[in-house]
Amino acid sequence: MRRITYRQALREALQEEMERDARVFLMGEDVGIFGGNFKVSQGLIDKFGEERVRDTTLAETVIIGAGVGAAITGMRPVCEIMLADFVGVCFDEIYNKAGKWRYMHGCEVAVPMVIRTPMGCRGGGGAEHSQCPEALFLHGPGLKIALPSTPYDAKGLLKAAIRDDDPVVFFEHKLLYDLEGEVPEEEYIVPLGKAAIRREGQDVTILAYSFMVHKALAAAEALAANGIEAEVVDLRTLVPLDVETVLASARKTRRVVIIHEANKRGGAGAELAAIIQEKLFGVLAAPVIRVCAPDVPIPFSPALEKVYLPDEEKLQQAVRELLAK
Amino acid sequence: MRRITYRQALREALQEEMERDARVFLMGEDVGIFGGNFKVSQGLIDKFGEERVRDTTLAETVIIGAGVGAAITGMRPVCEIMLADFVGVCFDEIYNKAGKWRYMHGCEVAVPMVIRTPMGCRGGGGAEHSQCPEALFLHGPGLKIALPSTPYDAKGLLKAAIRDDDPVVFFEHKLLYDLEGEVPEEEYIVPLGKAAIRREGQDVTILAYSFMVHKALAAAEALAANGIEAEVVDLRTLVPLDVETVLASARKTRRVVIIHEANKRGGAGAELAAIIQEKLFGVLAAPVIRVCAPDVPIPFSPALEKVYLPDEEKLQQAVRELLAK
Amino acid sequence: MLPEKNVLVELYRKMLLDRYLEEAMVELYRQGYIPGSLHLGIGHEALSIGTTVPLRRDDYLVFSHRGVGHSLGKGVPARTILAEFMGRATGCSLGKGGVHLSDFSVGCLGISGSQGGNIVIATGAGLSAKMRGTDQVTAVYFGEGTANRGCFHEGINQAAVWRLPVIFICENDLYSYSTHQSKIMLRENVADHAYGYGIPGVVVDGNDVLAVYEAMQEAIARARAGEGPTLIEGKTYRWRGHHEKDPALYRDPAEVEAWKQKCPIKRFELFLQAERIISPEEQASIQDEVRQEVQEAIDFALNSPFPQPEELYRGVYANPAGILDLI
Amino acid sequence: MLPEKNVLVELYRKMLLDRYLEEAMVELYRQGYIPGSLHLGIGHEALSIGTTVPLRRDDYLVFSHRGVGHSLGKGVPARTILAEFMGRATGCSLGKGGVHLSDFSVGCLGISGSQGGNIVIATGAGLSAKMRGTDQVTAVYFGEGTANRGCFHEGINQAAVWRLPVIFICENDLYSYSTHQSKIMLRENVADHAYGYGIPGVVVDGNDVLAVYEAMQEAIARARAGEGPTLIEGKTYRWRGHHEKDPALYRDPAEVEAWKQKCPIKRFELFLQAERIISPEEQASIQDEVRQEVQEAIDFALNSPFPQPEELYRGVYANPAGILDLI
Ligand SMILES: Cc1ncc(C[n+]2csc(CCOP(=O)(O)OP(=O)(O)O)c2C)c(N)n1
Ligand SMILES: Cc1ncc(C[n+]2csc(CCOP(=O)(O)OP(=O)(O)O)c2C)c(N)n1
Ligand SMILES: [Mg+2]
Ligand SMILES: [Mg+2]
Repeated sequence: MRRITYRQALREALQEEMERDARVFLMGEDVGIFGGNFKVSQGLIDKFGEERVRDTTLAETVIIGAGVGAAITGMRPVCEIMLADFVGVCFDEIYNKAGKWRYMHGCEVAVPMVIRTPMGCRGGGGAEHSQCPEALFLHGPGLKIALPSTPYDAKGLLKAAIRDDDPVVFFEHKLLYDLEGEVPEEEYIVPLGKAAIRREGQDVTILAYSFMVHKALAAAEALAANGIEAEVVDLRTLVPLDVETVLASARKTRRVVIIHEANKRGGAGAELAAIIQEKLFGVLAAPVIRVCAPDVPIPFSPALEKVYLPDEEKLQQAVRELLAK
Repeated sequence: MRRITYRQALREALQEEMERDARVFLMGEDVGIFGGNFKVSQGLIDKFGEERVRDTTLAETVIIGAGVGAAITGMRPVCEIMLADFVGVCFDEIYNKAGKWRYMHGCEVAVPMVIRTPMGCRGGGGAEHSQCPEALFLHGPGLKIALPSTPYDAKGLLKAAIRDDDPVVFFEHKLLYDLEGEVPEEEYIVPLGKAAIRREGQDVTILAYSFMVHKALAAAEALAANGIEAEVVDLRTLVPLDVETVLASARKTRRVVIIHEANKRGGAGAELAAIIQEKLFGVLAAPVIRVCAPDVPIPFSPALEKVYLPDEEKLQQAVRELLAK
Repeated sequence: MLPEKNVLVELYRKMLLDRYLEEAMVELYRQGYIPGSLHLGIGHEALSIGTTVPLRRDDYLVFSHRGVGHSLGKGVPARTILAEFMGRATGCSLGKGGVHLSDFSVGCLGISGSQGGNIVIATGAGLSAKMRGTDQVTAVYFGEGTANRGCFHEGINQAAVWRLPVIFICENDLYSYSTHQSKIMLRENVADHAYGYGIPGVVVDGNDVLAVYEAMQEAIARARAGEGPTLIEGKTYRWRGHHEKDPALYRDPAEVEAWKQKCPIKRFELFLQAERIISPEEQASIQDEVRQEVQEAIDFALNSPFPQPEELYRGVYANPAGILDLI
Repeated sequence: MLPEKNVLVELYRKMLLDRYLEEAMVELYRQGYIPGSLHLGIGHEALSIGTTVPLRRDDYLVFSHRGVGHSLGKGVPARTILAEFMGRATGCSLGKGGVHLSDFSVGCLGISGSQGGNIVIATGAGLSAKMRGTDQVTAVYFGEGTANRGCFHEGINQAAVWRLPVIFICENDLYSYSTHQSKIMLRENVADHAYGYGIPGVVVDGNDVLAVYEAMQEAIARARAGEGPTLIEGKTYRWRGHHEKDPALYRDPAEVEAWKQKCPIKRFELFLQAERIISPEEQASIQDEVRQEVQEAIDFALNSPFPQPEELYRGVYANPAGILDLI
């Protein structure tokens, strides 16, 4: 099968959906001629023109607020927030407007919009340019959350998100844009709410999403060399959450380790651990463990960022300790 | 001992700290002559003047942003956000500025500010005027979170928060303002990070904070009538979290139920459950259970709000089911 | 130019309807039928009606917390408005919204609980109309207090740059909650900000429904012609407290009285009489009709059921596939 | 009125220092010594230096992502700036901030990662100075792109109403990232917004350090006298890409070239020579000194250690009591 990058896969998803549905359009800072900060929308303005690939002002409140306004009046906006850290400046618009407008207003109108935003550390971004804020939206009723880890999923999930009638916060990871992977020429969709088992194993389940899926796979390989077979589940979306797949894997291995790049306290791992311990009490052979960043702002210096980030070594270590229990 | 309301207790805390320290001042919408939406600061402008009790513009970004600016230059602002729902419009200022400014800028400057805000349902507030958003800040490094449940704590925690050199998000519950309770005349402080055991029991631990402490106590009384002795732990602050007290109680009862008014998914209960199951694996006799609101926007109609809210019946029910396991 | 008689009558009728309905709500609130906080627009009628009557049914409206008049002006039935405020299943937002009135069949898109959130949403509705190639106009409302929020700046500027068919309407009633305008801005007019955005800024007497109507018509014409947004500021006053539990002691009773003397409805009545546009009999029969409409709305709302418990869980997502397991 | 010679020399010296240091950073970035994205202010020197030199040591500065010049102008040593950008423990923010330069000993309060977040913080610093009864002034910087954000509106309006000693400085370099000013505003000047706030708005040639200096002095005088804020807009241009990985293909090379011809440093040099304020020898020796200072900064930074791993956990809270168990 042909191989393309995560970035190209995203671009194809945008292009195909824009071709398919005239209501789909892009807006955000520098998404036009410039093609977006990470060049995902590069070239689309040539195909679709300035009307459908819109450079906005530097004003995230209006990027998202106008997205909601357009979505409830018949369009299907795909809004780009240049970095996921900036969700804070349009938080009310995402959390309270996009997420709740439908319910508050008679459950009649749909809010079909996608908020694309790149997250994560990539060396020297510091506390306000490296965050993974997905957990904040987990708490928000009405929102869906997608976090693709491969080019295949990037395309399939983005297409599903654009076609979905609900607001989807779509997190892309900066370190994945250049990742190559198999992506078929034919049209396909990856449905929201279906996890993928990236590697089978019976000794321990590792739950991951986005970039950390790759750390999990690396750790699993290394563990396998020591005879430990880890099952790696890529959640793909946090809302809807594929509880069934998660529990099935956990039931099989009886040991679960969650890895995410975001800091631990109040992170998505907390919700996952809370669900699993509740549903599988008495089944698990060990507590559910979280391997995450510590609860500190992300340091700028790469010397500290390395210490900060969860990675395959920390994950392996945690798995080993868990199995030793 | 004399009895005063939660509101009066808060007001006394403000007044005493303003008398004690000229750097302490209030700002927010209508906090001056009007005394604040819930009348907490009523009368303080007469004592301290317009300079120290400042009516701001209707602009939460500047209320918090200016709070940070004042805090890092020698003042100790107490900022009021009229309703906790509006933290969304100044989220970046709280989460990224107040919480991280110190760390990002050389760990030298302190950010001694308090963000007071009323939360919770009180009948007909609807999706954007009733929320309990504490979990969002749990994920934020650098922030502290206080949620007093009694007049005594309201005063003692607010004084501690004002004296603390870190930013504290201070959640008051709307339904508690009129609650009366014992508050000594003498000066005291309730330190941040010390939970209170409100009722002792050996059959089950109920973790609660803010208004839900009272629901927990009511449920505990009703359960006691059926021979079930619940221990009710009032967390008082979520950051710092008194893990020691929580674990000690859980170790004793071996069963834990968490109650909070906020919706379940990604709520503070998830973090609590995740910690407890990890630390007490093999000790617990049952999974940690959460009794929370469902993951839906808060409905306006009181007929639905009642169904929405966790309460003593739902809590009792959950405890009974847990003990039956 | 004076509008046609039927328009004048409609303006009058709707102002009355707004006033009577809101007066009835004062009572219903006192009696406990309306939960939560109730923010009334009594005194604002010339603005809420004068700006909505000239709109088409397919135009969009994004009003704010005093939205009874705007809803009526745009054609939402009094009874579904009232039922909504009373938390009934028959409410225009199914009782789930309360102050979040909506009626998509007449372009009422809803309200933002955080003041000013509606401004950027309106920019999006305007963008949508423009992109779909319709000539629909969007009108959005906010107080002079709310004009201090950042979304005012972001929403208007983006609409200006994209020349969107959005009309930004500031209902300046001198107070935001307890706070007098003099404490929140140095200039006299919110409309003075239009200068910085390079769009027209218009100040009108917000108690003169004809002046309001005219300013709105001009703004609509500009918007439909693709000439972009207008910022209209109407100077008015709210008669009641910020909400129905606020005795508004921060205002001088003389100030309130003086503004009541400038009642927009009384003023319009005098005009209609002086110009002999409607006869005393016509006026009386309009009043009767409107009173009856309000009474019917009250009966309807009082007799409406509350939502069923299951309604709580319904409608969070348009596509709930895979979601329910988490509730 | 022409400033004293020592001031002129300081302006010149610091503009040069800024330029040389940033030029050195181009190289260091290319060599991989500076991680992350690097946003340089080459071309902006007249603004960054012309507005900071007239400030007192105890005045506050809240600059933005192109803050090298501002830091130098306010007195942060070149070496701690460079060490910070290189993530070293000796950096002015201990290597934890990177672009978040700070030096509280000279009033540099830090930067906001979300553009414009600094504007409301500056309002607070101004409030603090006023409440403490000092006559400290706060200067805050943002680009014309950032002026589109809501905090611009909220911060300036509140400062205006409270008459705070804050100077809002827009460094208009025509582009926000790839986006030309014509796509984000209808008017020619960001300073035109001052009208709506009822404060002075001043447009200066941002490549003329003396004009900048003079405008700043007036604004400082107003601020210290308790007359409130000023909005200053300097028109300038950045020579390099938005950051060092941006080839800035969205700009016409002729446009870039034309602006390079207007180099603020060259222009000031010509002035100083024409007016015989400094001799060619003085100039050469200043250049040498500055070059040496930059070289020393480079040596210092390159020889500085990276932070120890434990530093990661240190300093999140000023009062960490009870916290550590969660890390
Ligand atoms: C972001 C936000 N902050 C505060 C509030 C609470 N609040 C509701 S209305 C209001 C005053 C609004 O004043 P103005 O905009 O002048 O409108 P008016 O009530 O006078 O019609 C306030 C403070 C809110 N709803 N949203
Ligand atoms: C809230 C927010 N949105 C987007 C960004 C990303 N960003 C950083 S600088 C910049 C452009 C700023 O342009 P301008 O304000 O004109 O300043 P200049 O870079 O030209 O000096 C953008 C979009 C950001 N840091 N913060
Ligand atoms: Mg008002
Ligand atoms: Mg610029």
